[in-house]
Amino acid sequence: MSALLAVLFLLTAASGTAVVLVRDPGRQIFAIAANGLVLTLLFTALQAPDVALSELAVGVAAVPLLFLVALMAVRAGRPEAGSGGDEA
Amino acid sequence: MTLVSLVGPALLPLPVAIPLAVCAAMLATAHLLPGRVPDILAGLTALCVSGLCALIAARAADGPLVYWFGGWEPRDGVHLGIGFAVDAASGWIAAFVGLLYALVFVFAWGFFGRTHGHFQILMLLFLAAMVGFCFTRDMFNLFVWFEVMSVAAFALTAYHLGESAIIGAINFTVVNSLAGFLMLGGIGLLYARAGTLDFEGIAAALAGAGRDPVVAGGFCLVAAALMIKAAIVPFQFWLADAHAVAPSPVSVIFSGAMVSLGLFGLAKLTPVVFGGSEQVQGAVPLLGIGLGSATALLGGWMALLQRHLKRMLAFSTISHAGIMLTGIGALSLGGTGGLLVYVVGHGLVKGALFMIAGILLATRAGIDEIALRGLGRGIGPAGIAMGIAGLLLCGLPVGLLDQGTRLVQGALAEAGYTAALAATAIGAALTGAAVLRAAGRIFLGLGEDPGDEAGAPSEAEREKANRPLWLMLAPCCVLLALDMIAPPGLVSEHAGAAAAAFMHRPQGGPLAEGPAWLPLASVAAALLIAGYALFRQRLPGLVVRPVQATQTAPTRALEALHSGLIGDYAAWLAVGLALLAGALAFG
Amino acid sequence: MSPRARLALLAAAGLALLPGAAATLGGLPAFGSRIAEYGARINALVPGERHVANMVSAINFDLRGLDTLGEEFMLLAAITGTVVLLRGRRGEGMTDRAMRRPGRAVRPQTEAVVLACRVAGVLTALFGLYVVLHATVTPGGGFQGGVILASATLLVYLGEGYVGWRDAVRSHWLDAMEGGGALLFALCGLVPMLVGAAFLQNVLPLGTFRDLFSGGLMLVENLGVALAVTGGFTQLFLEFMEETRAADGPEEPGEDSA
Amino acid sequence: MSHAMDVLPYAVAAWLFAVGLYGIASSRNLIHLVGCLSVCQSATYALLLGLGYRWGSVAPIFYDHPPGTPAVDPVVQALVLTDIVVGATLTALLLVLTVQVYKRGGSLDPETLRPMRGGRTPDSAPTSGSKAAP
Repeated sequence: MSALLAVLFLLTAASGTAVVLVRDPGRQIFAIAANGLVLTLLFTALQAPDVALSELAVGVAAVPLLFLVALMAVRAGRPEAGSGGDEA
Repeated sequence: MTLVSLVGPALLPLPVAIPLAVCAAMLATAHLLPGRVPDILAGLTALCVSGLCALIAARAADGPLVYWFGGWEPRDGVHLGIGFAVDAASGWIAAFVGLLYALVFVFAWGFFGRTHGHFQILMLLFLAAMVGFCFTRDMFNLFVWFEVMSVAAFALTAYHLGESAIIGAINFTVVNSLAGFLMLGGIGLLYARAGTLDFEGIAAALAGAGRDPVVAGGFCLVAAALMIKAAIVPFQFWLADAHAVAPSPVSVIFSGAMVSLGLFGLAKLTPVVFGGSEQVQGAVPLLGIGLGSATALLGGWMALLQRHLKRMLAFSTISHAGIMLTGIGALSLGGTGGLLVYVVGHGLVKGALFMIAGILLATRAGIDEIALRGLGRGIGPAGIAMGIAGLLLCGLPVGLLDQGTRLVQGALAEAGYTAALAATAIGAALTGAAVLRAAGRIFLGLGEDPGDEAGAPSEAEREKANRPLWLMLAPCCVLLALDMIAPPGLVSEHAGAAAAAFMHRPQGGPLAEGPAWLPLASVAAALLIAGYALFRQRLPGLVVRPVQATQTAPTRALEALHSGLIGDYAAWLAVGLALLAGALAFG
Repeated sequence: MSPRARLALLAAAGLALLPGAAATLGGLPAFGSRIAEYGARINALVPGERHVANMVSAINFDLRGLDTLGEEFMLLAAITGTVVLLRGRRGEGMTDRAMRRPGRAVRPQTEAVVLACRVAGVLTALFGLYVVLHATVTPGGGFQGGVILASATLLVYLGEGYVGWRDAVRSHWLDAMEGGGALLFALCGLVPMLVGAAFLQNVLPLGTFRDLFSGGLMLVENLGVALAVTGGFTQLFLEFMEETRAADGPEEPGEDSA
Repeated sequence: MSHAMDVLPYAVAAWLFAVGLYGIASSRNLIHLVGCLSVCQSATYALLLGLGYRWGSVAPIFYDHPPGTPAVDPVVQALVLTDIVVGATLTALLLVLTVQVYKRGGSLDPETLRPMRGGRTPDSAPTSGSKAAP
């Protein structure tokens, strides 16, 4: 148990760091979802199934989805200010 | 006083529950409610909250009222549920907040049309959270209300959806979210040490703590969060970005209540929860006096540099938050009592000033001091109100704000903090001067003709001009009148007892007042500075040039610091944490 | 500040914080050594007093119900704020009905996709309901179940396409659900006061331990949370999806709300 | 159970907050910045749940275990649940603001987006005369 928890805590630190270091928002979404998944596992191992379930619903599904939609909106959207040369 | 004696602790949940229930009902029926119903409902609810809080406060004069939610009373010394504990001071502050909201709803009458009452819903949530913040005696519950307050405030800031408004809201959201995380971390540390979340429970567990690094760490994180809310140097950056761009009715609440509540929380936690920690009690004077003086001076100086009226008022709020923090730093009944009076007085005056800024935005379609030069002539009453508010801000010896100032200065003088005493006087003078200068320029047309300078460098701003002037002016005048009619005897009589109950300390003698000439000196200095700014071109160059020379370098440096970049703010947040930790290590 | 100066400042502050942070973390009780008196007392007391198996739900809905009330309204504030900030520009009336924008072909879904999404949607919704209903017995509760239920509506979007989704999901129903759920929770606090009990006091029969209907008032509160969260998160998804769509068609003339 | 394990969870929490703060300070994209903020928040999850754990204890749900079995602290779990809601609401609000700022400013880089400065009054102009540079 001790080794498992230690590994999960270290993984949490690593995946959190990855979220920060992956600078491209498109790829960062995967890091965020992975971070959510690692946290879910950690919470389960810490005997917190309620929290794990929340994290699964929010951190792995809802929040990455919101990021994805925001990114789509930004990629597709053209600013009103008329600054040309954007993608799309 | 039969009504008051009927009031029992059973009333305590109502000022929080009623606005929550009303706004839930308003949201559920949003598409059915006809035009003005949300306005009326929200205003009445705020009034009702204010009345209930006043009743509770009056009843609490004999001793704090305690209420246990869900009927979970402590058993064998373990606090199982969440409690509210209301002393007279907390009750009166909550009553003041409710009244401020009621007046803001009048001021904003019809301002937010076509929104299915969304503005009113957010404001009522904001109100309920503030009252909960004042009443609670549970650390985590404090955090919950802190966050509800924040979330409502974030959404309200960007209400206009201008580019500046959104960037200001982002900076505000990021910095204040970090504050929330810090606070939660601090609560975790305290919970690990004390094994409870109740204020009194923690206090009892920490009573013999001495120098405990966990307690110090917990205080560091919680105090940092509250100081971020209160915009204390070096956490102050978000405030000017947010307050300047929020709709004016929202700015009234931000400056009048939200910022001071951060200090209210700190003033409560320091003696009540951390009373037993040597380290904290050693560090608080250092932090309060040092950071408070710095904040008072920096805010005042920055206020004087602004030409955007709301941004100027925002910096003036920072300066006054610094003055209030010195009151906490004095760690005495006088300092805290002064702070509590000051919170109300400052809220009334600053609220009125933001309303005047809103009136200018609505009727003159501008907020830039230079561009508005002379344009205020048609709305003389607003000009008179602004002049009076400016004088009150720098220390005109009338009313609540003045009494708060005297008590704070008295506590500082008693404890021998001469430099802080000077800083409070100078900070007040600078902010008053900025307001008086703007009033003189806008309403009297003083100052040199700006020529092509008149074009404001910021984006064009205006607010809806669909309200009659008197409707906007009336709440503003009520605020100023409330500040000025407060009888001096009443406050000085009760402030001592209220502060003692607030700090859980035995009552002392009458509170000391600061030197009577000091506020007058502030007023004189403010008039002098405002006069210099307005009539500079008529003064001989011999006077003007050296003054300008001394201003150049610090002005440039200060402006460079307030960069508006969220990355910078994050770095300063770390610096602030380090300062707090340093004070705790050496205090 | 230049980015480099900023990072230098941050690093300096971090270094200054290091000894204090080390002392604080070192002073904490060793990980896994003991739990706080508060939690231990609840574990010992509550199964008998409230007849519920899930201590976390008991804390959320009973002992510290006020926190959850605040949390629910925080969600309400955030979602109202989101709606205000997103609709402000689009013009308010737009989101109340399905929009068929000219020049944008409705992409027909294949039968298989529609069927798969319908099946998955129903299954997700059932799982969400299961999680909601078992709040007091097993892990889960109104919040978790509500988020899962809201995700189920997204499968409608995938299967039926945008127009079908907008026809199925009306904004003011969601408002009513969200507000109604929050109101139900607030009333759970206020109604016991009418019979002389404390705010949020559990005055209903408590049921049998380990039974689905154990916990008394907690069940009602849980239902309120589930309603509010389902309505709120669906609204949130709806508004976000609307945002990606707004970019597809010709730009609507923006209107500021204030 | 080595000595390192005694503080590892707390150290991880401190690390997460620090690295998130670094991310915020160095971010050049607001969407990325929101992700960094959620890293800062996960620090609070790790700290709180770490404080409430006890070796050899079960989850505080007495369905499969009879009441009285040593269980971990349910209070911190309830706190973290609230915290997760806070995190979701903040993320949603910030993403909305980000999308809106992009529509107006055409950029997501905080360095190029600056809030209104409003300029300074000519009276306080450091250079001679009233020609203050806005």
